Amino acid sequence: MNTLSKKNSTPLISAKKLTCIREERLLFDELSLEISAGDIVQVEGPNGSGKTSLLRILSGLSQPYDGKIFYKNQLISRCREEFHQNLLYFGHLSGVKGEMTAEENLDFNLALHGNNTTESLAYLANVNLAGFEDSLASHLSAGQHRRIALARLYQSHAPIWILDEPFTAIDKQGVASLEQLFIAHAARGGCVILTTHQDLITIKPEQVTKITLDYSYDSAFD
Amino acid sequence: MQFNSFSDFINMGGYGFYVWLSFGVSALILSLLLISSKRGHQQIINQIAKRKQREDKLREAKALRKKHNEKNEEAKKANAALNEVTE
Amino acid sequence: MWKWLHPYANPEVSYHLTNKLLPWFSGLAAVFLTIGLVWALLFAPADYQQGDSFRIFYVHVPAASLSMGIYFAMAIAAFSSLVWQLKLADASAAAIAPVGAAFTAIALITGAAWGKPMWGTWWIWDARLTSELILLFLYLGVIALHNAFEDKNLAGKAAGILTLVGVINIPIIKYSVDWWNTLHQGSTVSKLGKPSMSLDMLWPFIFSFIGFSFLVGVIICLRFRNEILARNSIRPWVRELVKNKAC
Amino acid sequence: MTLKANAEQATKHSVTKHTTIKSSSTESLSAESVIMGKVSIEHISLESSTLKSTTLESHTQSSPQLSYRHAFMLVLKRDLTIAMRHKDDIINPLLFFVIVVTLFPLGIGPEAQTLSRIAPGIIWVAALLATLLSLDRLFKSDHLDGSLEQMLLSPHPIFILVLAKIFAHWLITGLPLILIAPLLAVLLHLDERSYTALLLTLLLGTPVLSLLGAVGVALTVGIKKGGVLLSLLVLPLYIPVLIFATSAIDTAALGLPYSGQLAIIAALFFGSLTLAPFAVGAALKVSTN
Repeated sequence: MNTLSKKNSTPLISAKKLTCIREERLLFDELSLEISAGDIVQVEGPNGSGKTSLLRILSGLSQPYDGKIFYKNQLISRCREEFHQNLLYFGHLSGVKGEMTAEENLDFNLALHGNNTTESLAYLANVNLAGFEDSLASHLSAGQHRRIALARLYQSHAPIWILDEPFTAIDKQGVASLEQLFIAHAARGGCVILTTHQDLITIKPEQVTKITLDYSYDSAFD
Repeated sequence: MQFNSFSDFINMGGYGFYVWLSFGVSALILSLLLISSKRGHQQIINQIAKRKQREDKLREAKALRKKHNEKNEEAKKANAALNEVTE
Repeated sequence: MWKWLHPYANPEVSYHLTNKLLPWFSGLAAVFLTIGLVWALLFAPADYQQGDSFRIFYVHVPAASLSMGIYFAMAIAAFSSLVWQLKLADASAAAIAPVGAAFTAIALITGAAWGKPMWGTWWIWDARLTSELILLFLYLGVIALHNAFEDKNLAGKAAGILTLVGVINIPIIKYSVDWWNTLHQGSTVSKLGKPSMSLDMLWPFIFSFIGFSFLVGVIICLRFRNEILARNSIRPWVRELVKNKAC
Repeated sequence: MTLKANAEQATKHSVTKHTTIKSSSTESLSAESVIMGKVSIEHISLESSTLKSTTLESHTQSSPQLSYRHAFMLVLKRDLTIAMRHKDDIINPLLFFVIVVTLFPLGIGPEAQTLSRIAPGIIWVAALLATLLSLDRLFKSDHLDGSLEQMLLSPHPIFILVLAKIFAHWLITGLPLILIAPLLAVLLHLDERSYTALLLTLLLGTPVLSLLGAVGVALTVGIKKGGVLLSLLVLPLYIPVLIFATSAIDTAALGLPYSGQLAIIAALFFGSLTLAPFAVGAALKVSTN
């Protein structure tokens, strides 16, 4: 079992006593966690249980109602620049502009996060978008948009990956290769925090730590 | 006392309309605000009570269903056992 | 330095504090307002130029100066909410802005009612009235922005940012309107000069001003109390409270 | 195929993937499918060992790519590219500006004297409204497609990115207004002595409109029907610019010096330039929460 406490090194990202309230509903209360290099963490829970909220809070996009997030034991609000340099967040929205081509989109995304853009064509090929580099993104499908955004994963030097539903609109083959990427990423000292509705195909259960969110009062119907 | 009679007071030296308009509108606005703020308290308390009731119900339903499920499981097990025996 | 504030940052403590303050504020407001307004309406002398219409002054001026003061109070609360992350201060925009808007509206209406007999017209683009009107827009903006958010905590934060932007702009707007007004002096028939107030006029004014201030305190306490409850509805102490008080 | 061979193949591919990146898509895909088919522990460890060459070093100091200027230019270029491929975004506010101004003579009457008296006010109010109309686009589409949250998560300071976006917005909407304003001034019989004043006030004033407007948009970007609300929030803040700009133009028409008003507008510009990006950053954080 891949436990979070086994490693003695400082956790990459940790949270202390997070409380999240949305629309006057308590999603989770006093949630603490530590995620170290090499961890693959899957956040589970029924719809509306706060998976996305948790990921957004961990990435610093949302403020928790209460509690603190640390990057290497430093408050993330104190080291915003360093934390963001080491973070890759992928949300529900792919952040792809329809007015730009696939390559321009990827280049911008890479450059925005301080990465090299010299090899972006190869990354597009990695996500099976070779030949679409010059197409305007508005002519591409939703799944292709997501793949443009995911191509960033191949370049990212950021150790912390926070991925909200990365497999949506991705075909089975793509899912498998992404999973391989996650395993490799964890093996080279990164960590992956993800949510997904699908079952993981190639990542074995013992490689994954699960966080289950089911605190909400209204979850009785699930 | 500046006024000799009540009608003098109402008349306000010819400015009665404007003076009473000002005082009246001010009193109206402030009392409306005061009353709505005061009533908001009970409203919020009732809202919270209602939500609490709903949550209690949901929780009860959940517990009930859990029990039901357990019973079903037991019944299934019993059935299976019975089946084994009969076989 | 700010340690002493901490107990008051606890919602439960401040809820009970407002409950304790309310009767005091209400009593003082009632006493001062009664004395001040009865004095102003019955006993204060009429102005030698403006006659009895001057009695509007006892409502108009407190309302106008409070309307500005309330905005600054709201800005201080917004600042402490954004800088010191005082969660309670998030509730302040919802609690304070409607009160400020009400006083601004009163200042405008009484100003118009005062202006009609003095200037012969309900509205005049006088510098003070114009800035008061813009202040009303600023208040309405804060209220509208607050209402537009579903999440109350976010609403409070957004309204707080707008309040701070507004408070930087208020002096600029006021200055520019004053400047604009002197530039177009022609339209002003007679300005309300600052009358050198006699003591029999000053005292009722002071009393009604203090009375109105306490009334502001009462309404803000009432609204603040509501906001605290609404924002902490899942807390056990609120649940306990609700159990006893719900009907 | 034996397990070992499979693992070897996978290694080879991952090596090619990381040394010669220019592999065609079909090749790398076939590699992926092999990996998918039979995963073994060896494979993972091999993969990881090959990847070790690019171990993740936590970035502690900023790389040269993270300079402020670089980030500014990056966002500016992107926004301009998008605007250029979406030309109606540039043309529509401009058209609105022209139409609003031409409505006034129709509503008031064609007397040259009346028109020239109110021309500064008309042009400036129309400019305010045109800017307001175009503001919505500043953050809205970025918010809807998620690129806004990516910008907030970038290691660059938010105010640089915000400033770049506002500058792009001004280039797209403010600058065309300035260019077309003299034409409208002719239509409204503006006094000839005030043309310079008109252009100078627009040049200094429209950036203020974009900067202050950005605060309003940032506050309302998460709200579904934020359009009307935006005007309620922003228009009161525009009043000082309106007052000083129109007064500068009026003063110029009288042949008097108007540098005082210009200086005040310049002060407003620098004030909003320093403060607005921070307010926008804070507001965006709330809006994307």
